[in-house]
Amino acid sequence: MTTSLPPVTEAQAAEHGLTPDEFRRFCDAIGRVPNLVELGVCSVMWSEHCSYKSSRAVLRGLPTSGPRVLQGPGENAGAIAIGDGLAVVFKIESHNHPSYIEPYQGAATGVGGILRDVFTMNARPIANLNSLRFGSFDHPRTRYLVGGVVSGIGGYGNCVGVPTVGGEIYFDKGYNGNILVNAFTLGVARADRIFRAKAAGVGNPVIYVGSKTGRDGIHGASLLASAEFDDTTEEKRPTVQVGDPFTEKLLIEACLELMEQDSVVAIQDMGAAGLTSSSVEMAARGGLGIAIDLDQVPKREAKITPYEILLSESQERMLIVARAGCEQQVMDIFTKWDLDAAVIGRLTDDGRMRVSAGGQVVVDLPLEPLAHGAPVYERPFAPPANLEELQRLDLGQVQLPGDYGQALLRLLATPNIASKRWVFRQYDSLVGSNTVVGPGSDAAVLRIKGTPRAVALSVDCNSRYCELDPYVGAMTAVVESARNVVCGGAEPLGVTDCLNFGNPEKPEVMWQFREAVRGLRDACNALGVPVVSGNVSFYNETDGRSIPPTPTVAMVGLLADVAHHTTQWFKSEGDVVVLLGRTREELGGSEYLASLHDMVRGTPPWIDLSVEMQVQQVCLQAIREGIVRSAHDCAEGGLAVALAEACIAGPHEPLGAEVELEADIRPDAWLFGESQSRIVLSVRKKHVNRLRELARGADVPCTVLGEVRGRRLRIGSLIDVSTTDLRAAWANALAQRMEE
Amino acid sequence: MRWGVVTFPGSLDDADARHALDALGEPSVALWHKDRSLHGVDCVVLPGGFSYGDYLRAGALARFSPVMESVVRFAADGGLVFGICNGFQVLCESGLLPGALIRNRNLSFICATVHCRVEETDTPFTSAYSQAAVLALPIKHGEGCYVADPATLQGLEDNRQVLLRYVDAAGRATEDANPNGSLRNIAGITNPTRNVFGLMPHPEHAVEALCGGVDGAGFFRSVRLTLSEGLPARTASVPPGL
Amino acid sequence: MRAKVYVTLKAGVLDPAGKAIERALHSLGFDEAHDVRLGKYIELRVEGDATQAANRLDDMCRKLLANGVIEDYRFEVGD
Amino acid sequence: MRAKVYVTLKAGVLDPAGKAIERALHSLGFDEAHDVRLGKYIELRVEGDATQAANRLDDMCRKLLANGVIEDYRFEVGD
Ligand SMILES: Nc1ncnc2c1ncn2[C@@H]1O[C@H](COP(=O)(O)OP(=O)(O)O)[C@@H](O)[C@H]1O
Ligand SMILES: [Mg+2]
Repeated sequence: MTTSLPPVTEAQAAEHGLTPDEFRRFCDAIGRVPNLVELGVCSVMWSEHCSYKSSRAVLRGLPTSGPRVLQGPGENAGAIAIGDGLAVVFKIESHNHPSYIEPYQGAATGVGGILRDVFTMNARPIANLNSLRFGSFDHPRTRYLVGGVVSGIGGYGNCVGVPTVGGEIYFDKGYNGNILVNAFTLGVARADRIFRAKAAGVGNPVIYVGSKTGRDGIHGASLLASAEFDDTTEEKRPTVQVGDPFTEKLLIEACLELMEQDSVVAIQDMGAAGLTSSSVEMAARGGLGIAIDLDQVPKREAKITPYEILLSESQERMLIVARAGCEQQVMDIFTKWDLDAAVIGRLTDDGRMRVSAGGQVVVDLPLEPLAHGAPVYERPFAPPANLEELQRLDLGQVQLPGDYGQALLRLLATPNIASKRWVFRQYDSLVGSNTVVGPGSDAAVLRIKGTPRAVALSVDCNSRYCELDPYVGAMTAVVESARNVVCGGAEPLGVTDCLNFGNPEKPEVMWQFREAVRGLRDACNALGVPVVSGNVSFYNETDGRSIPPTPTVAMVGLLADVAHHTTQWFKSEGDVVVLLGRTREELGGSEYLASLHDMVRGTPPWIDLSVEMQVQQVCLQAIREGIVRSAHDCAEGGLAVALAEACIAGPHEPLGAEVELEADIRPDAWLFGESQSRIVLSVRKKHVNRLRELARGADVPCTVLGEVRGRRLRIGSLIDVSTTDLRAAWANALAQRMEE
Repeated sequence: MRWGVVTFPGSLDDADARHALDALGEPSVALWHKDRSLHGVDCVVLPGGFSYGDYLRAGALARFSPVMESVVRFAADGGLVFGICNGFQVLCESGLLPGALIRNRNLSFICATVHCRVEETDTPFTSAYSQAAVLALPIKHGEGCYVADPATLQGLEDNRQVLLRYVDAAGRATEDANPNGSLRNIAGITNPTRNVFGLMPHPEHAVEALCGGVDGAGFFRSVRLTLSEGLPARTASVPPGL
Repeated sequence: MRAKVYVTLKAGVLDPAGKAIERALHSLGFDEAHDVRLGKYIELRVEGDATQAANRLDDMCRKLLANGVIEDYRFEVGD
Repeated sequence: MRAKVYVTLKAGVLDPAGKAIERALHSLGFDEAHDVRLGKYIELRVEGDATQAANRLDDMCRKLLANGVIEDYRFEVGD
């Protein structure tokens, strides 16, 4: 059986982004030349975004299993058991290209998309994070993009009723022409009630719910995310998808209510490549076929074509396979929530996707090649030519600061280190009443109502490290996010990652990618945390220039007892300030070199994974024994910045500290170097010895640095600055940059 | 006594309000926007959120829900109505409270903890507080700038209908302490008969030490006290000059 | 028939958005722009004849499209 | 001289607000209202003569007042 539409030409295939080989491969797989609608379906299913054809082979190396893992990669999101019969369901996803084209809507629909990935598994979303990368502030578009993206994330998240409790934001000229917007959602589900997108039951109805279908984002995510930017971007521009968070809120409530019954067999959101990918993937996972009648699809505009309906990326839509006979139950719930719902097809047993419109068959394809037939590429790889040059760093050429206090103040005011309040005060971080620690500390902490437990969340990636050494940089992303979660009082549970890279067809980008994945793998193995979900975003480049490799890692941790939640700021005078971990003479890739010496070179701080583990375990043990008053990891800006943040980052009046400086290394390295595996703790005097014991037991270096006291930060004879000045430099810098 | 918390399409803090009441040991039921019955509750809470997406104007579309007909009648009979954030906006849009709430002065959504001063304690909603008490309460809104014409403002002041003002930690109603540009730092007001109350801050997010502190609990306790004293809310202290 | 509704802020009501736009215009070098006020422009299709439609539109504006406390409205019916 | 700018969503671009307003109108019994689209209406005062002003306004719209990705604009100069 075939369709009555004419076959396409190789030229049309090329316009759809298929290489001649890929086109031939597809024709062979289906035994004929596809028609235009079929070509559209193939082009999105075989796009990098949907098929992972360049990354699949490499990703196989990641650890994805563990005793608590209920769902690893491959479903809409990952799931991990947290006890009491509950599970956390989470994932991170990129919306980079759409956000560059229309920052507000691009970011907003990014949030909407990741929410659907989570609640489609019958998890109620309780927290959002976001990881953002923008160009430098001297680039003309940066302010516009930052403003649009941040208000878009807020505009959607605030209106849909899921708190945005954390994230990260960095500025680097490497993102001038290609920003990154990665959105993360975590939901809570009953472990025994997790729904999946695996169709079953021949004859079962396929039900479309949510917003009507319009021409939005045809070839949006799927093709855009697979096409570099250049001057012709304007022409390639699809109708921008506009988000409707109000409808999404209704969709969440309706879907969760529906999944309380047992009328749902499988459910999946219509994300990138909309109706096509959701129907193909659900049917293929179940080894069945699917027949769809496009005439039944709720439409926003009359003149929309079958091709457009199948490829539309209209937001706030879900596809449900229900038990035959339950149609009315489903309809009733969506009517209650004022949402459209329509039976648009049925499952078949012939392993084919059959789509009709106006009584005519427009698609008749075998599902297997669509879902799994895309080529898997082992792309060539080679380190960037300039890498060795980049890694060379002669500290002899680096002048010591004349005034270390001024240096600290300047660092605190750099956009990458300054307070991110300007960003997160635009986000509702409270709705849901689970937020125990909101944005502004190392990790966000959310209680799990009805249990003593809580989860801690952090998202991290230092792309400067990744540029200098993607292997070490990716390891750092894992261990820093874990360290943040530990500082919040939690045991790291699992990871979701968003791998943002340039054009994989370039050997140096592919090398960066492979190295980064190797780093993720080694670090996750060492910490014993599985990767349960993730996302790859390639082709992040403009006019041939790739972004710095950015493997963003979101870590989810568990607190057995919410009472253990800990924050980064000092609590009271007289407490003793202690450093866990060792400070080495490492300045490579530091914010200090970049901001004060305008140098991005050297090798990033080395990580000894076993030492990292020990440091984290000592910190966590101490927190669980209730002797830790504050915990803050040393990240960008090093020890001095960590100490300063502990003084000023709290909600209350700043507290000062008096700290001994015993630098057996360059003082700027001791103060501003970014050696890994270090945590600044404050404890009561009477608990110092217990902390020492714990550290000795794990032979972790444990140095008493000084004491929380007064209203100035004094570090040896080098730094003596009032907390008022520290806070002034740090608190408003970002707002000022935005208003300039 | 029993509380009723309304759920409009797009209500977000409705579950939070019920959770807070729970934490305070207050029984509550959910009220559905399509259902005209108030199920015999003694105080109706209009919760925070983005009812109907807050499209057109915040609170503008919710006021036409069937349940609001009953709420308006309930209020006219002296029933206690407690509007939080979006609920406050709905109350202004439906004319149960004077004035309007427009976009924040800085045009962006603000989520922060602010200080508010209790201006009047002879009302069913604030009787548990001491006069001029300074509370730390969370706000989270994009359209919380309270405006009204000069005559209305004067009327509010003369009748002591301003129940809550944005202040600094020391209790001074300064310009810097005003997060959204509200005229006269107004954060919450009541109607002339003092049985309808609207405020932009979120007391339901400030009833537990673990999450947001406990400064908001007094509003709910006040209502409990008022109603358990058994006086019909109507006669609960009608201000002089009315 | 097509109808257009213009909703504007009453004189005297603060218009932070209008102010912000004016500031932005000036920073872009459009110094000649003054008294910027931001309002709403609603397009819709209505049935019935012009006078009928006009009455109904007036009703729509008073009941929903404009908030009499802060906004004025104006509308046009037919093209 | 006075100027008026009308900013509307491009055809085909989803208008959640318009959709919600239309629903509300129907629930209020205004069943005759269809295709409701919500746009912006900007009033301002500009200096210079009409043709000059027109050019400048066009500039303002492209640079700031309208978001060319999803919005169209139209303006009138002089009263
Ligand atoms: N885009 C963002 N959205 C929400 N919160 C953010 C964002 N960027 C940073 N934050 C918050 O600001 C604080 C500081 O961020 P960061 O310096 O990345 O922390 P760390 O260095 O400990 O990972 C964190 O609490 C983080 O959650
Ligand atoms: Mg960080």
